[in-house]
Amino acid sequence: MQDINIQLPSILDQVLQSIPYFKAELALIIAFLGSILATLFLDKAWKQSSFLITIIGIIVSFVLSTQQFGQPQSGFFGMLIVDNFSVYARGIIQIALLICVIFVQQHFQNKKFGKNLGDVYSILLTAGLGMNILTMTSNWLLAFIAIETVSISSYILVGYFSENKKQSEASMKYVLFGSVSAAIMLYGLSLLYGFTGNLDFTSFEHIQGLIEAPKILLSIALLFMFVGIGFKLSFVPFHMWAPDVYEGAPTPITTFLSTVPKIGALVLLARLFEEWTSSSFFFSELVLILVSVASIVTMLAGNLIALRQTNIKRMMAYSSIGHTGFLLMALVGNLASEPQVLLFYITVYTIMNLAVFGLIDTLEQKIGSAQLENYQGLGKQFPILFSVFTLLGISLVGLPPTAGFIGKLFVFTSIFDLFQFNNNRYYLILLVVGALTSVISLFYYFKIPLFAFLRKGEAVNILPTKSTWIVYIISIILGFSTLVLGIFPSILLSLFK
Amino acid sequence: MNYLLNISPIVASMLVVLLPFLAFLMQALLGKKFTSGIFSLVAIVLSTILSGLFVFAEVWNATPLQADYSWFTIGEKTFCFGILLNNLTVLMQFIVCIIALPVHIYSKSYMKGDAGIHRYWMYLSLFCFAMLGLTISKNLLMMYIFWELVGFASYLLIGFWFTKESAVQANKKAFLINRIGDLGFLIGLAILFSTFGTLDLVEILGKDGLLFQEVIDHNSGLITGAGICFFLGAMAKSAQFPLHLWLPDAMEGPTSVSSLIHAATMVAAGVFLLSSIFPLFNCTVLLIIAIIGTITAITAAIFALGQYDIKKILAFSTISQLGYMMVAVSIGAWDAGMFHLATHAFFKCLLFLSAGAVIHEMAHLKAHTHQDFDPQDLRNMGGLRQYMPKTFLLMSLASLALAGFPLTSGFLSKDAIVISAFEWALQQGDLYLVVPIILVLVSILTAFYIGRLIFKAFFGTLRVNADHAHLHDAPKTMLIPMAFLGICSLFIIFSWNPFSYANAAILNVLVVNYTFPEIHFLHTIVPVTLTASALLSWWIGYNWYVKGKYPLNASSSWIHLAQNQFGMNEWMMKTFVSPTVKLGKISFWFDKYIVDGLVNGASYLIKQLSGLITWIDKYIVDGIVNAVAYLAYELGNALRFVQNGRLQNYLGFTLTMVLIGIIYLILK
Amino acid sequence: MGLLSLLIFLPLLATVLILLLPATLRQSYKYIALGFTVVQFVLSGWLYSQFDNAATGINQANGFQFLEQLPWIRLDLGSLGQLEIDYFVGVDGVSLPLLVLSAFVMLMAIGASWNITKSTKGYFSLLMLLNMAVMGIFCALDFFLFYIFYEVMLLPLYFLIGIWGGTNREYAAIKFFIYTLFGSVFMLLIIVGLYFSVVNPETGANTFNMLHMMNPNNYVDGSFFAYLNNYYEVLGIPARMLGFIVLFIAFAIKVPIVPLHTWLPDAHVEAPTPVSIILAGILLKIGGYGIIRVCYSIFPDAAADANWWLGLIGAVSILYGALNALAQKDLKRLIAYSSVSHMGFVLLGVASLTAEGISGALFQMISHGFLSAALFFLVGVIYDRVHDRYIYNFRGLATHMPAYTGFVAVAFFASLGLPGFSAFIGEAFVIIGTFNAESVGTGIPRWMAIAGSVGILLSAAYLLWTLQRMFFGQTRFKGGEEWATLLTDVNTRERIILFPTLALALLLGVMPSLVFDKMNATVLNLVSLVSQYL
Amino acid sequence: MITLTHFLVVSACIFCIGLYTVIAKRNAIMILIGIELMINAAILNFVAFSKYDKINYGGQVFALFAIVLAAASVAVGLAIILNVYRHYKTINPDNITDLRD
Repeated sequence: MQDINIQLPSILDQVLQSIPYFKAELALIIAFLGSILATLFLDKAWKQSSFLITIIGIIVSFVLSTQQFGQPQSGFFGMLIVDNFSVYARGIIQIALLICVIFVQQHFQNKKFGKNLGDVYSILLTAGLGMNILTMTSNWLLAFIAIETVSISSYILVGYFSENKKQSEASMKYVLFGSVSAAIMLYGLSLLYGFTGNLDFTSFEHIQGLIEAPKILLSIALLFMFVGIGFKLSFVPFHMWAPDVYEGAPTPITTFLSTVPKIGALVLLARLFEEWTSSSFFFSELVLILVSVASIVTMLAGNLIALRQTNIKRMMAYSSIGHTGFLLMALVGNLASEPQVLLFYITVYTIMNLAVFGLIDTLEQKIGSAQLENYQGLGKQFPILFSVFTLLGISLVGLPPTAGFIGKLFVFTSIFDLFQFNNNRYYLILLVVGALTSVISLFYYFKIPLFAFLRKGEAVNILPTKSTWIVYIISIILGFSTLVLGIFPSILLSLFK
Repeated sequence: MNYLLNISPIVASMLVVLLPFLAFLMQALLGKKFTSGIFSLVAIVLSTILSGLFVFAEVWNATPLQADYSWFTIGEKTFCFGILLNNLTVLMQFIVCIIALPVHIYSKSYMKGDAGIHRYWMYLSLFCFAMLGLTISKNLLMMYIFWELVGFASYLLIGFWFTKESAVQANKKAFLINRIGDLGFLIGLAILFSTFGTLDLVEILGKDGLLFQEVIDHNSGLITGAGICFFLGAMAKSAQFPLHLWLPDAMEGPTSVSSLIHAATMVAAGVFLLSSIFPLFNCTVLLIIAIIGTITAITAAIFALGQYDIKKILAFSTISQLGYMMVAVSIGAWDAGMFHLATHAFFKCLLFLSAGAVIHEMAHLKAHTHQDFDPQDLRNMGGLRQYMPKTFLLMSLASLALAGFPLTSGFLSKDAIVISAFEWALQQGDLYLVVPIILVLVSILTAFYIGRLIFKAFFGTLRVNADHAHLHDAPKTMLIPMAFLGICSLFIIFSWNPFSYANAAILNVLVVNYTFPEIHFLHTIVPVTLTASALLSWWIGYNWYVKGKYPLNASSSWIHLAQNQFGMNEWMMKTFVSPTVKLGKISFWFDKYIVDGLVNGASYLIKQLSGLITWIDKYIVDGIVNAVAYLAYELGNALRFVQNGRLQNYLGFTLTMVLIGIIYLILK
Repeated sequence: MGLLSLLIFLPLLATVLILLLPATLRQSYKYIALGFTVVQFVLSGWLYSQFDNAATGINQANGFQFLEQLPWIRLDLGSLGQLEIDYFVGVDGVSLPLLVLSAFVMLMAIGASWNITKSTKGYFSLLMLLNMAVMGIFCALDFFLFYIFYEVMLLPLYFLIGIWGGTNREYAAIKFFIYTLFGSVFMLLIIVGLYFSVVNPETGANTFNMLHMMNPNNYVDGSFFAYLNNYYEVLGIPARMLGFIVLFIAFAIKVPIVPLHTWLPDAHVEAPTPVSIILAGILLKIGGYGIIRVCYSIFPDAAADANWWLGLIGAVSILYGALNALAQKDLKRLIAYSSVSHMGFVLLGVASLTAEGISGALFQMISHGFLSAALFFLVGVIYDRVHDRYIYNFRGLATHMPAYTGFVAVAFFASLGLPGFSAFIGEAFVIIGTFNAESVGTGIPRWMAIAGSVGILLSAAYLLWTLQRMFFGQTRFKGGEEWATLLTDVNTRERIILFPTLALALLLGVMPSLVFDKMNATVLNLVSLVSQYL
Repeated sequence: MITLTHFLVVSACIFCIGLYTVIAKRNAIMILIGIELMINAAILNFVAFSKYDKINYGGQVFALFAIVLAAASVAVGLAIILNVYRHYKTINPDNITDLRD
């Protein structure tokens, strides 16, 4: 007790000093509280108050986090790392979150149901908070808390509306799968803690402990730990929940799920991966192999299964699984390059997914379905929408002149650099599979223009809904931005310098 | 005016070539509206005049001329439009002109009233352009171009009546077989180009040409190959066995066309080609040419015996005579070959034109009497002498020339070949004697079959019912050209001495050094033998075909004799004629079903092969492609199987994977 | 803005214009397209006339003309080095004739699409987009730029086949797309590899500049595609050979070669006539162009090693395509297979590595460009009238449609290599060059030349047979009287399109120097570039 | 003497039981209980290891947080299962398969 008493003031000092590094997250927390309060009191007077507070909170948080640019710091006893990588990542997360919030608001504002939309905003804010923290930490404890924050928020988001059977089923699958994964990860973390006696995975003791740990148990621990991260990133074989949940969840929530949580988890994995593979010990090789194999299998499985989907949301779920594989490849490539390649790909991926789901949402509002065959012949009715949709498809496949192509090119470039450097056959397989799955993915992405333009269908009645146009406009802008970024990638890349 | 008359031979020869082309263009542009053919006629008249006065007269027996105009450069090699005027080429060009002119005039009335007459003139002019161009090409590439164009024009003309199935089949066959030859030519070009780096005739074969430089091994496989390839080209064009098959079929075209293209000029192009590039051939190639030529000569002559179609007899006769020319080339006496080419052109053209006149009349008869018979079948003719005396006269004259009867041009040229062949064979060795002996035999057969034609067609009585009023001589526009050709079939055109080819102008100018010595006694014995045997065969033929039909009509004092003759005929028939005719039939059968069958079989085989390959393409090559796509699709489907919606299966699957990972890591 | 940029981006302007015009002006779309294409054609003609024949091209920047070089993307990718992508265009003797050809074929295609009524806005804008991509491909000298145009080309084609195509269009469109994409994604990997291996000698940065890639001195020692100290192997194949093979396959799919050709008949059969024209007239040439510009120029050492196989593939394609054509009953499919056969000559000629062979191959590309376009157009003529192309459903067309038959006959004879027409020059010089190869020692045996010449024979066989079956004989149609009234002879518009095309075939056949003069210096340079590794 | 090994063995057993429950039981609530067991196994590990981490007590802190988070997620889980029950009238995951391929 004596020790603690002596340490206490310095600890408190440290905590107080660290708070400024936490400004952005504090903004989110305040917005979270504000929006709850607004839901309770203000919304009756003015319906959009909680929405407004949420928006302001996110924007403020974005501004605050960008201010941290160029000042690498760490606070809370090294638990919080504020570096440029995390600033970028949080920037992307917050913009994506902002768009998700707008999507949610637009999607639900016309629906009549007994639940309060304000709660959804606040939960989205907590998810954002969790994500932010996830990008800033190298401490298992904080990482776990962040992951759980995001997870629990996501469970609620999926299950909150429960408009129909599918939504409730999706949420149940999500929560149970998620919790099991979290539990397994926790067990794995406990073993890691046991081996190292330290929770910071970048620390010397931690790595030292891993080097000395018994190999078999270490393998188990690492695999268990991967279960949790795998769940969040939904790579094979931890992807099973994704299609069901994506399909079942309301479209704006799917938009959220397919973008924001992945960014955070990916940043965490990137930190871990970079730290651990830089040495040449058993566990580092193991991590490299695990990530490479996961990447290869994920790309193959995701793209192959997507071939036979008829529901566009489900198809996009598999597509995002496939892209996760590619993100993992980008992560491996991150070893060779500055994080800008990874960030570029993440950004492009986020833009593409936001835009695609935005368009799906728009169409769902208009024709009341997300089945591919219902898009039949719609190309004439919505020429611009489907042109942009096709453009996004091109970008998702990775064809020029879109940003998707540049992203793929950079990833290939960095992997090739690695291959040239140490001639590891995993890199070669990654390259070949990455190229091959691009070809495969063309098949299903082009089902959209196929149905919309190539097939004839009767004109459909447009459902009388108003104000989907904001989502629509955002999606169109995002869609065109893939083209612009494809021709002038420097715009984005120079940001990530 | 004076200036105009002083055009140089080079320019004149170019004009000779270009005039028909101009006519072709005019006719093509004017199309259907213009049927008189006046452009073609004027063009060929001018060409003939130019060729005769400004080219032939200037260059013949004078210094050769040549001109080059740069055409295109490929890589570092430049190809030129070259014009080569030497004795050989101007002779050939002049022959083509002088034959084409009467045929044009003849066609004017022969083709009158045909619905496609405008095409006829167009094609004819195209042919003349190509043929005339072929004769004076200095560059082998250019020669090849004209060579194929000639074949193309021939294709068009054979299929002139394109609604007739047999005509269309025939022209396809003609073009394809000619294509085989063209490929030979093309590969020959490729060999020459890769050996010498140029295709210029003078540069390769001229006096200090590349061929005679020491680095070139004249007996190397490559040069032999080139020789064989060029000969292959000549074989197809000049209808040498076994590529002769297209020529009899080609008789589907208008008769005037047959006379010009398939008797006088185009088919002779092969001989002309071989003569132009003669130095290229080494002994091996020459021997092959000799063998093929001999086989062609004899087989075609035998085939001719079995024919009833008047045009087919002439076609086989042409093939046989071309075999003669080939033999002449192969023994080194290509001047004799060219000589025969020249004489043959006239009399064979005349034969065809006469046959055309006959067919024309028979067809008229058919139309008037509404009978159904083949106007070209000998068995339907007979006694035409009474109705068409002038035609008969001219055709007999041509036949005599073909048979090599003294005082005709054929006598001179045929003797030249046969005697040279004997001389060559005697020098080479005994076995080689087979060649001249066969040539003599062919000569006898030739006399026989042409006699048969004349006897059957013009003697006796008409074998179809006829209103005689409808049969008469051809109109003047047809007769005049025929008469002109008839005059040209006489010795005087070629030599003042009717009995010795030694004085023939063509041979005296185209100086060729024979490799074999002259043997004097042959120069008397061979002509005498040939003439005698021809007479004999006519006598037999006359008895058999003309007299043999009237055995009961003669007075009693003649009966014995007649019977004797008949008995003799019988004997002759049994021991000679019948087997020969039978052989002719058999060999024609062989030709039709086996040799031609091989061709058809090959085409059948190729069709089957293409069918098979298409099947492979569809089911195997494309099948693999689709199978890959299907596989990807099914793989995706199989993976979907796990995604059955049951949460605990998901968990189980995931954990199993983790477990497998753990086990793998442990075992590793 | 240079001439080439103008040439490339004019169609884009047309696209934008067409997209912006309201649907009420839909009659004007085709005139806009036509107008822009005419301008483009005139422009390309100007380029042709201004071209300096002595320019050697291929691997020297000063051998190119109308060069434009603008820095486009300059990025510092940290450890990945300085990314240097230029907007770099120029033409040499290889690309100039193809550029003119493309402009010409585009003009034909616009003419052929005159009667399109189904959503003309989309149609003409896509056509113009395609036009841009094609022009870009032939001009690009930066590999990245090249690749972008190469891929951009696919999209409009997919939609053009997929929306305006025949009954089985979905299958054909996606098959075409997947095939090409399959080749090009792996091409991308090689491009990346080249990027790492090559540095710009001026800046020291890694570069996508194709001309730098052609200079062995610019390769980093020990890099993946380095000439020196290169120990990289994949599956036992040395890295440089691997790069060559992958690039070759990517382009060979476009050519196409046997057995990567199966997209072609399907695409052709389903595509509308104008797209068939473009496909046969331009796109197949991109394959041949790519092989020359990329495979042979960047990997001359591997090309020298592999050319026996290339020759073999060429010879096999010639025979295989011809035999397949012989068995076809659909006229369009027949012509599609004949394209396989004729493009086999291109490969054979290029593989021969002689000046004659390569010139012949290039000439064959040009000649096949407008001849096959004319053939497809001719098929389109009867298909437009009776919506049938089955050979046995027609008989004796010659009496019914004499002018049409005339055009067909000329086109057929031109493409079967009748002297006087362009195809003859191409094929003859491919054969001569290939034959010469053994003397020069480039490793192509003579029997390949002979096999190629057998292909010429077969091409005569299937074309003449078709002529006989469809056009000669007594008139008889499957559709009877109804067809007889529908099958009217070629109209003025069709004549206007056909006549110049066939006249051009004749012109080039008589005056091949129009093309040869432009390319000679370039071809010689290419030969010397590759033959130093023989 | 109870050593670390004993703790570990016990926790491993609990973990396995939890895992078995998660996979085998045909009742969503039982699955939640299984999850709880697995989390508790991990918590036991943390606390046991924490004995050797005298400076930070990281393990114990982690255990506390884990308990809180587990409670939170179980609460959410229960609410969701309740919701499912309202729609499906069953909570056997095997019967809830509207979303599938």
